Amino acid sequence: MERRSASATPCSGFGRCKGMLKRVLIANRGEIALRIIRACRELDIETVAVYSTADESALHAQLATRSLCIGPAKAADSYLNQDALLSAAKATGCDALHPGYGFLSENPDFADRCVEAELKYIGPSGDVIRKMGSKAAARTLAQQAGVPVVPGSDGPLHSVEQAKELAGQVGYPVLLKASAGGGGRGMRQVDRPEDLESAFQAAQAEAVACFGNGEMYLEKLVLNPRHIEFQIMADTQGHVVHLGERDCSIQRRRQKLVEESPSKALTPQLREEMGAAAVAAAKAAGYVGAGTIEFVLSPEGAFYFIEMNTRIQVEHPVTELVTGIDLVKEQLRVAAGLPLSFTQEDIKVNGHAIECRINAEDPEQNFRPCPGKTEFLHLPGGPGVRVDTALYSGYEVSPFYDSLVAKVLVHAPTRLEAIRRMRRSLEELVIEGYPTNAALAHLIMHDAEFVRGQYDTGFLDRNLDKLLELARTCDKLTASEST
Amino acid sequence: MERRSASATPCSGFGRCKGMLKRVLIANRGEIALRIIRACRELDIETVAVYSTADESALHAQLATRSLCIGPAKAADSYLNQDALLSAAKATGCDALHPGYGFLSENPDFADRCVEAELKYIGPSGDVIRKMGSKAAARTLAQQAGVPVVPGSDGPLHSVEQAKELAGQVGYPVLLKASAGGGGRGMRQVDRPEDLESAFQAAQAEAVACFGNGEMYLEKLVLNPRHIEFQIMADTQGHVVHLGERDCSIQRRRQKLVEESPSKALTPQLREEMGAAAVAAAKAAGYVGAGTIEFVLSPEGAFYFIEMNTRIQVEHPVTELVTGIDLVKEQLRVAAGLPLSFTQEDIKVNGHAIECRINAEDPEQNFRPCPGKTEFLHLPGGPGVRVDTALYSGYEVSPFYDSLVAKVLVHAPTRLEAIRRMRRSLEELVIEGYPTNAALAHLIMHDAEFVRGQYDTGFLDRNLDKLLELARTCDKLTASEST
Amino acid sequence: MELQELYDLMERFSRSGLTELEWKKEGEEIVLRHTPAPVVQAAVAAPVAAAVPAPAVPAAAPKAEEGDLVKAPLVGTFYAAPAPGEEPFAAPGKQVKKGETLCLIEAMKMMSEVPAPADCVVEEVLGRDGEAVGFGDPLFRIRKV
Amino acid sequence: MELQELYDLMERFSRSGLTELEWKKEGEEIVLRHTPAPVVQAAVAAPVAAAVPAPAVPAAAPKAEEGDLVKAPLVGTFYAAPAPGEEPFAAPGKQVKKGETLCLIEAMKMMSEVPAPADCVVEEVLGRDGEAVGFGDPLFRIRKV
Repeated sequence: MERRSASATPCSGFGRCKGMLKRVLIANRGEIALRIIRACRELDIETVAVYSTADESALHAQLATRSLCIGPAKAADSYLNQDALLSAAKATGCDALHPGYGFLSENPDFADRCVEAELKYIGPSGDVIRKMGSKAAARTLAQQAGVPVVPGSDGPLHSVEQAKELAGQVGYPVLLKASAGGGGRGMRQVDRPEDLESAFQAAQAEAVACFGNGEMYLEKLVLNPRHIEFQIMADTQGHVVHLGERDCSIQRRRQKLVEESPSKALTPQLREEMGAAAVAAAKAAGYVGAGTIEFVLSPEGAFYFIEMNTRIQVEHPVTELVTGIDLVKEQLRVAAGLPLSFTQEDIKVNGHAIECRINAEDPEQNFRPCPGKTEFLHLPGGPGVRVDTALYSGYEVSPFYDSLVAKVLVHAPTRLEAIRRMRRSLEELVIEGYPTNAALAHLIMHDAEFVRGQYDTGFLDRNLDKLLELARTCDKLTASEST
Repeated sequence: MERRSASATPCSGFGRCKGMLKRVLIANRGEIALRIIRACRELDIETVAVYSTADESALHAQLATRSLCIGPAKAADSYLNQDALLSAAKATGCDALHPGYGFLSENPDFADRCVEAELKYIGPSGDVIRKMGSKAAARTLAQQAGVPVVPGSDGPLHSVEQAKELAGQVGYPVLLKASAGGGGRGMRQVDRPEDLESAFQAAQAEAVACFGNGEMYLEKLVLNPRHIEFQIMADTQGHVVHLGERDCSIQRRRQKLVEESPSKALTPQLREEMGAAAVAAAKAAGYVGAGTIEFVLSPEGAFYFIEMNTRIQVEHPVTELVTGIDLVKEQLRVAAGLPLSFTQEDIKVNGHAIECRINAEDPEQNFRPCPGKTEFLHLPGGPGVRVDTALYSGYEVSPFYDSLVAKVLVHAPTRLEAIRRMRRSLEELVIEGYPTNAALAHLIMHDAEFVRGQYDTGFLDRNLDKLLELARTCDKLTASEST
Repeated sequence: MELQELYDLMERFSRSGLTELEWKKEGEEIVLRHTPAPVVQAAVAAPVAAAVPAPAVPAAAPKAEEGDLVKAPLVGTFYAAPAPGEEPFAAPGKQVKKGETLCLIEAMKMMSEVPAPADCVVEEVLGRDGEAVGFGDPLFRIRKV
Repeated sequence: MELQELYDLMERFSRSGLTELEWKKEGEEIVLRHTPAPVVQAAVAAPVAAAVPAPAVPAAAPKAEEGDLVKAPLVGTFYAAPAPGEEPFAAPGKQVKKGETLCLIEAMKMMSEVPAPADCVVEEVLGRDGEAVGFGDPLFRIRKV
């Protein structure tokens, strides 16, 4: 009983563990701020929440030990305002800062500034973030560590001509990518040589506009790939452990919608190979903290390193459910200088977990974000269900920030049981006041391809019209039944 | 990966498993009705909910495939109305009936009537319920199976004189118990010989009044005991498996308030002995389905069989959390004639789970039940938290039924982490509209005796005044802070 | 906002000739109306109520005026006719006398007759032959004569 | 918006001949209507608040009339005096001129002076020396002279 108690935190029932952080500023909002508050509370670490004037009644501002307004609604003036965040941390006597995801979580300069201000930054060093933030540098690093990368340019492209030559070598279709890109911006697929030049120029212009950096590279496009990512945890003592994979192939325009672990596409042997590659990449980067190594996996089982995310991911609870490890608590331990509370051998994947992201958006209107007041809220419960959300009945979803309002997660002994559990959980979920994508997620859980586990990153684009049509039909049936 | 998938239900992603039940009438209400609906949904079994006129807007009536009003608010006219329940089941074409807990769940005649009406009764046969419902018969059966019982009368007492003689033999203090008793009624503690006669008469009179049965027996009172119960699952193929223990010693007037698993009081050897005894008792009874063997455990480690509960327990999720087994799904499998989906060797207890029962009651007014409208509801979430409740924002807690409104459960790798997780969960819980015992549960989670795990069934009686005084102090502090 | 401030606001509102005013700020909410309903709906905390979760609402059979409905006295199976293939007891338009049988409800293999509560004309049959009815479900709409 | 501003708005609205006015800004919402005509209650998005979960509500510092408060222009540490042990810039009762320093806020190791917005008398010091203040937190209550 009481597994891992020997290696775990040497805590009594009262007070904080020895050597643990004392007070953490949470430089974020929404469900991830809440997630961090929960981990801190369970470790008896005090929390300072920050909020914009638009978030005065937000849950994270209410559940923290203390909370402080840091500026007006616009993110640039509040959650992205480095001076305000650092001032708030110092004025309240914090000894550490957690960036969450999004906002400043992958900004190397901010990480450096935290350290200069004598705040422990809960994440890797600015140098590591900087290195992994450049796709070209990350690619080189992976190659040097012996991790396969997608065939393509081994550094930034000097010219369109170089791009043409390289594309000829690796074979079309190819992908043009901005080094600083993300979320699909600064990226173009090119199917034929004659389209390459215009695509290059368009992507580069976009990259300059969005990220102020026109550095481009090129790679072979893997057709019908899976998006597989490995969760990494590393401590300052040099231990690097992977916690298995997440299959994030259900995406709409590169926005993940459904994640699961384990992936149906991985054999035990492939899992071991990819896990070892992920650990090698993280070790080569000198990584510390929680991070994610992203791969594409071809239908033939060839995998290629794509990038590393140097922060906690939205979908981290999927891994928490199957491993039983609290990743945010581990982040806090590592930031305090403590070793990981587990070794690679301790990591056992138990059963199956699925996450559906619920966004305040209207699938019928091209997924337009739909902020509004949460007129009524009912969350699913019972066995094997976890919900991470900052919603409450009456809460106003702000138009200023992300449209993610809830993460519904299930855990069950087998994948099929997990799918059925997710179906009933989404049936129990009631959010009134604005449209959400919950019905779409529910239909995905009934899709034959998804149920068989045979899907790739093109699944949603291929099936979206069909699924939306189904949703409309269901709506009509429900409406006629209730009259 | 996908543990137990080989032995588990041979289901595809679509439709019901082969041989599974088709439509289940749920003869109950509240959170347990919801719990059963959830299990059925995940097995693609249709559900028929029944409700009284007071429960028209209750969640179970809304989440079932179909629901039917069976009578007026008074339980005797609705949830205890056997004719109405059986008629509803037949009229809607059900092939099985789940009694839940309370109401008719331990009524052997009702179980018999279900079978006569060609409904599979989800529980043991009427004969087994009848046998275990008589404390004297159950005791005899346990003795015959070699399971230790508390020293005392080996059958019903014939007279006060016999009681006196026996009490002299086993030694005072002794306990007088009505054979048909329950919930503390028809029970008296006797410390001295001169008190025996009047206590006997009072207890017997109470038993006649409450249960229409004055049969009494006597046993030695175990001082400062733990209340330890073992979860049993048995199938129609003769497999009997125990799923570890629950420590239910935190009680107020024999009403459980906090349950946990595993118990701090059990060594691995003692656990094995008690588990084997529980299995032996269940086998001797010819038991089928989910059941619970209750023991008292003396501070010296001697354990005695007390009784068997022939139904699912309120606190069953504690066991579900540490074993990963869905007990209600197993009940449905067993009722359909399928074998258990696990063997004794498959059962591994992982980490630690705690449940706090949240009741609509006022601890300051002697725990008077306080029905009322749920003006605002916010349930805890995030990692390792499970809530089983039929509440929703706006739901009116009825004065006609039980005051249990929510079960807050946590699961964590170690007991201390579970305690800390429960603390933060209770801090997140908001129920407005009526008083609850949530603050009391929160204080128990901070009590030094509880944190050390050194408590017995007298814990709450000894500490209640102190805890309530603490609660008042906390209230005052909060009030002064917010001004 | 303090009461005194509210009084001032009310007075000004009255004088202003406005017919409606809503003001929301930091959780406070004030609605003032002039003609149709001179109600001061200050600081409405409005419990969510109404909004009950949606899935599978217990098929609330058409509700009409209580006095016009004959409701099921028990749960069971509704039968409109004495035996399969026979004429129903009470088709729409039929005039029946108080105490005459309107339908049968089977419960526990027993048939219970549901009598007309008064002399009346059957306007609508709401129960469905051979299907389950819950306690209190409306079976017939009638018009007393 | 403060009451005085609302009164002005009401007056102007009455004079304007308009029949409806809705104004939403940063969580505040105002609806004014003239004729009893279409009682469009659409604008009412909102009994927010009230039902907000209780634990540790962000210490809403004493709120008073806007015009009388000097609020923090940035987040940081509040200092009432130029240096430890020295006289505070603005004790209660002190008369200050527009632009005179009322306090310092330290952010990023920089001291920012908070100036008086007008000639005024300091009525109350709301910030606590050496402690954190959030953006928009009230620092002083003043009375303009």
